[in-house]
Amino acid sequence: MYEHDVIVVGAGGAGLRAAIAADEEGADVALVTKLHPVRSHTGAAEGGINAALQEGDSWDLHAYDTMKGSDYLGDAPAIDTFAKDAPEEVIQLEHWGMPFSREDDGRVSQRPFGGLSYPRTTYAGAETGHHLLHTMYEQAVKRGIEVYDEWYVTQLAVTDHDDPEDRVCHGCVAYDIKSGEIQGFRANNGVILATGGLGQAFDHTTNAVANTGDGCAMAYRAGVPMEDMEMIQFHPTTLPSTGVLISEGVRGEGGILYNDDEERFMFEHGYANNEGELASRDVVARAELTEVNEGRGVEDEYVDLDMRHLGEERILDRLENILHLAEDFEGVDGLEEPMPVKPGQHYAMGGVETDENGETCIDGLYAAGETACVSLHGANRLGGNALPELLVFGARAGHHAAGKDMKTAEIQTGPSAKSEPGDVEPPVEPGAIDASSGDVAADGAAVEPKAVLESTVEQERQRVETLIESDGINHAEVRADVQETMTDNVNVFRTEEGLEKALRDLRAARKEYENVAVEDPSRTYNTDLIHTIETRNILDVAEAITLGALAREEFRGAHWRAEHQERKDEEWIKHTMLAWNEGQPELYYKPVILEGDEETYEPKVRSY
Amino acid sequence: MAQHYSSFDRGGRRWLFQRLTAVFLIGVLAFHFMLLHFVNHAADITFLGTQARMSQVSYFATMWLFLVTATFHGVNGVYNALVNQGLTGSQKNAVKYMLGIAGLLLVVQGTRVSLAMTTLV
Amino acid sequence: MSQSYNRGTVEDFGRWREFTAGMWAWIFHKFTGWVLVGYLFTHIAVLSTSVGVDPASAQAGTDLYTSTLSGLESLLIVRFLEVGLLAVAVFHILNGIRLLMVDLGVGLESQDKSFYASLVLTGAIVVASVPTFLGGKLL
Amino acid sequence: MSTQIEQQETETEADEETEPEVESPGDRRRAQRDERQAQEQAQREVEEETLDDEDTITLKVFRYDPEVEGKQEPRFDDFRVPFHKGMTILDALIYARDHYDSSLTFRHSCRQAVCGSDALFVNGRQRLGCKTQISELEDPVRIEPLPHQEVVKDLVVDMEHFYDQMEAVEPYFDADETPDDKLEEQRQTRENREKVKMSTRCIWCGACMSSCNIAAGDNEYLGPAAINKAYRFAMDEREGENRKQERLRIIEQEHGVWRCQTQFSCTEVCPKDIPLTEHIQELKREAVKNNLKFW
Ligand SMILES: Cc1cc2nc3c(=O)[nH]c(=O)nc-3n(C[C@H](O)[C@H](O)[C@H](O)COP(=O)(O)OP(=O)(O)OC[C@H]3O[C@@H](n4cnc5c(N)ncnc54)[C@H](O)[C@@H]3O)c2cc1C
Ligand code: HEM
Ligand code: SF4
Ligand code: F3S
Ligand code: FES
Repeated sequence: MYEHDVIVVGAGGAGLRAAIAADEEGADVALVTKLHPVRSHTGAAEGGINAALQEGDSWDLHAYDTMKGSDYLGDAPAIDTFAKDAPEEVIQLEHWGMPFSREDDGRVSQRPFGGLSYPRTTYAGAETGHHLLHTMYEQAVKRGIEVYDEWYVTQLAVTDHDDPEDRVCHGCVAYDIKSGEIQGFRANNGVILATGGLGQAFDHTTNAVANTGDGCAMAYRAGVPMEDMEMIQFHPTTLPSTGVLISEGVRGEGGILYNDDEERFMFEHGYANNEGELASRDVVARAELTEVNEGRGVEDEYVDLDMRHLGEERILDRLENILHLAEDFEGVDGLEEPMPVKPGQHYAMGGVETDENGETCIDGLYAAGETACVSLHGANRLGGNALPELLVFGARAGHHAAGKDMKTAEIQTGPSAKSEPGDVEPPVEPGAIDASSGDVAADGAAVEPKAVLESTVEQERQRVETLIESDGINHAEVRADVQETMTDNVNVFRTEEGLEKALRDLRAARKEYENVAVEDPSRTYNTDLIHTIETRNILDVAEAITLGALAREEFRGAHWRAEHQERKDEEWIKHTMLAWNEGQPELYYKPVILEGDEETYEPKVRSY
Repeated sequence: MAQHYSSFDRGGRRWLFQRLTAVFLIGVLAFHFMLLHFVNHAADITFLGTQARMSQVSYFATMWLFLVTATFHGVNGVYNALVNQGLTGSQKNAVKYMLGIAGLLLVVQGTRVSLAMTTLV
Repeated sequence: MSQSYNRGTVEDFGRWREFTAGMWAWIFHKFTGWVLVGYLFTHIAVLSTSVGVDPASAQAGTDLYTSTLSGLESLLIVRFLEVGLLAVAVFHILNGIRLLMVDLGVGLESQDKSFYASLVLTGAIVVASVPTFLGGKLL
Repeated sequence: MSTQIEQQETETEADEETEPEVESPGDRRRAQRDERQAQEQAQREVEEETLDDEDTITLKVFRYDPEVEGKQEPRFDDFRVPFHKGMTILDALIYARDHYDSSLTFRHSCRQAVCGSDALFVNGRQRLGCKTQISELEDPVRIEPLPHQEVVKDLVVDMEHFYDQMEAVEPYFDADETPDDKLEEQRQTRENREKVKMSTRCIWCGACMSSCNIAAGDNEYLGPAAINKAYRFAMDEREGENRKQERLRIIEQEHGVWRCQTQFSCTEVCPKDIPLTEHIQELKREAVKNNLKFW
């Protein structure tokens, strides 16, 4: 067993920031991560980091934009904290040596970004995330922070109390991928989940193969509610075969979308008569899919993004990296032919419910980054707001876990904060197939830290043993089934029928999963085993997304429902919350907080 | 980590000398080849001819410098090559001294030879 | 510290295919360098015959130095070896110049082309000087 | 086709014949699975027959597992994978793993050349699996783990040594002094950012290190990636002169820049097009200049 004050699970931007913060407070902190830190998906972010740095700009403008972008599903205390802390965090990064793009006077450059009322996006070329990730990893090295890399965290060690809010998290259990060793990690002060996105619930995503929603699923099963899981952002221009992102810059520069009939459908089919290709992400994504659904897609799958008319010179000058992406990942020469694009899953606005200090309702359990939902992004994330979120809330969680005195959070967490019972009627039973099958993290009578940890380790040893020893089907089939139904039914377009179908398919997949086994008998670098465990997490997360989507009967932000075409402010300015409830998921609602300390936000029509 | 790089041997100077000697050698070696194979055919070399050339101060000096730089360049080159092959510890030291002595002997013998060729002294 | 895992023939096989211009240049430069040092030592050894030559025999052209040199030059094999030496020296010089440029950071993008150029030029110079080397009287 | 899967299938079938009576849930599952596998096998055969050579690609993949019998001796397995336009080496490996042999092991994550997990030795050269189009390669495509590193299993190599070398150059920004005001940035000229720009692109894939003959022969050689990392900081004007001196001290150790013999293979294989040799050479000159001061 390993023991540290603070254990940070995941070493992307959020995890690294949290670890550095905890280290600054003098805590003994360790990062446990299934990928070496620099392999985390934060490295893929291209666009930039928002923060109000300049004279004419201010944190409240940033907060206002964020709230408007969230379509009034963000919580004011989270948004205000975020906008206030972001500038210092970004300058902190600069002090750590991040190679930001610069102005002539040597100051950090800022550029305009979608949905922002001021050009406040700092960036480092078109590889902002890469630099952010590496800069922070370097600082972690400088501080000598311990990293357990290629250790896969399989389960949280949480005490067994009936009410999740009475539970305490004492650590986690991890599997050393290289040697197959299973070990308990005892955290004296707290565990911070920073496991990133859940894009692998869909078969077409800009997310990495490692983004399997492990943190969400583990916290969910340990009793922390999932918040606003239905809020998934889809990006309209991703390459069909890999999901690699083609930045909005192409359309910004004048790139045109065509369907198979070579029609400029954004105009010709009236999706956005004013803005055309430059309409907001969700509008374009829906337009593309409509074209494909109506049989006008190229190869029945995608549409074409053409930039040839911009001329070689302009393309080389401003969009050179796009040429490389299209060439390397799709085998297409953007100077010679149009690039195929289709919408892809991009970002999860929802996740593990936390407050402004990153705390969940379970004592000693924190979450930060894309895994978490402080409710900053609400129903729609603005481009450039995720990276500062990693910094702001990563740092806060790290400080808090390490024992720093912080202002008491205004956001209430936990099922007891529920104000309204939920009403969703899934066509099939959701949740665990067999609630007593050890799915619940808190089981056995253990409350004493050591005992909790030991019993969880034992449980995980058993699980791994069973998976390796038994015969069964390969998880890849189950995963493919889940991804397929999610993309077919819980994508950009959501109909009641489709969502119900998805739930039935997910149920079937869960049953299938009962039969999975790991074919590779080796304890050495057994990725088959890791992926099999991940698939289980994908299932839980996918189901939560679908349940939330079925419950929310309105059209808000990224969430579109065929039967409910308008935003319903009277009824739906509330978060959908899902509690695992020992394997029998329970839906409830939590009100959105629109009154901040200094400002109250009035819902307005979201138009750009 | 950093500790196993705490060697005092900083190759910087030897590296630079290797380049500087190379620059010098380009000229001299080419000149040498031209003079003794093309201008004077190698088969026609006689002691007297050699003596005549070697008795000009500038030619003598050039040839002697040629000897010294070539020896340094060659011996240092061999040493680097061996070290790059992963020679370490006492073996490395042994090679270092052996090459050093060989180089020294070569220069000494070369100097004796050149003195024998000249009428300058 | 980790030792390379020995993949036997698999490894060797792959390695050769992977050799690039820069690596060949390195190998050749090494080889020619070694030949040149070797020659330097032999050369001084041969020239040592000049020590203790007495003026009289020198006048007559019968001294050890002159006769050794012309004796060596009369062997065809030595003539061929000399051509080889020339090739080696020319390549070492040309590639040496290339390396010096690289050290100065000049023209790094065309390092492979300059390597091929060194090879071609070496070939040309050697071919051009064959008559001079093999010609001349063999006695 | 990988011979290994077929073997395993026949083995499990044999198992069942010996105990046909008792129908436990496990048996039922196994039966279902076998049925499904049989179907799939049949389907795969049909698929493969209809695939003519133009549409498939053969992968020859290095296999090794210290624990599993039959894999302890390194060997090559063949996989025939349907080809489609835009397919990368990584796509093909994933296909082979998900359809033929789930024990096929390789690192990968981002699929877009930023995480640096999948540097492989493909047809005799270091390449990133996700960034290499199959259409550019000769068939069959031969895939091996990176040379010069210990193989953990199949295509996975031990990266520890590489990480050690990276960390040996103190790879972190450490300015002599930073502004006191938490909201005031350090200034950096555009030229200076341009200067370090390429060097900051490294994704720690290890391809360069694996391709370098010198690094292969000398385990202590810092290697191109680490030296490039040192360059990134030594050339960053924000750090200040003191720190730069310390950085030069590190890279001009015996196993530092002097080891580089300008073989250029690092520069050639770097998937991020970092001019590694150029950076190493510049540091050599920088170090010499620095030493000259003390003469
Ligand atoms: C292509 C792309 C472009 C983007 N562009 C922008 C942009 O321009 N601006 C912006 O603000 N945002 C952008 N985003 C969003 C933003 O990059 C992400 O939301 C953010 O990087 C997530 O960071 P993270 O630290 O939460 O997770 P990640 O960086 O994904 O890190 C997750 C970490 O958790 C570890 N982990 C996961 N599961 C386990 C487990 N079970 N056990 C142990 N460790 C585990 C992983 O190893 C990894 O280290 C973009 C996203 C994508 C995909
Ligand atoms: C005529 C011009 C010459 C030039 C321009 C030249 C250039 C160079 C250079 C630049 C190197 C360094 C290679 C490196 O460290 O990366 C080198 C190495 C070497 N040179 Fe020369 N050189 C010349 C003549 C000679 C001569 C006359 C000799 C023989 C005495 C010689 C013997 C060597 C040897 C042995 C090496 C080391 C090779 C190795 O790395 O194994 N060189 N040369
Ligand atoms: S320098 Fe290039 S090849 Fe080397 S590790 Fe970095 S990205 Fe990979
Ligand atoms: S391959 Fe090696 S020798 Fe130098 S130029 Fe690159 S580090
Ligand atoms: S999968 Fe990330 S670099 Fe190839």
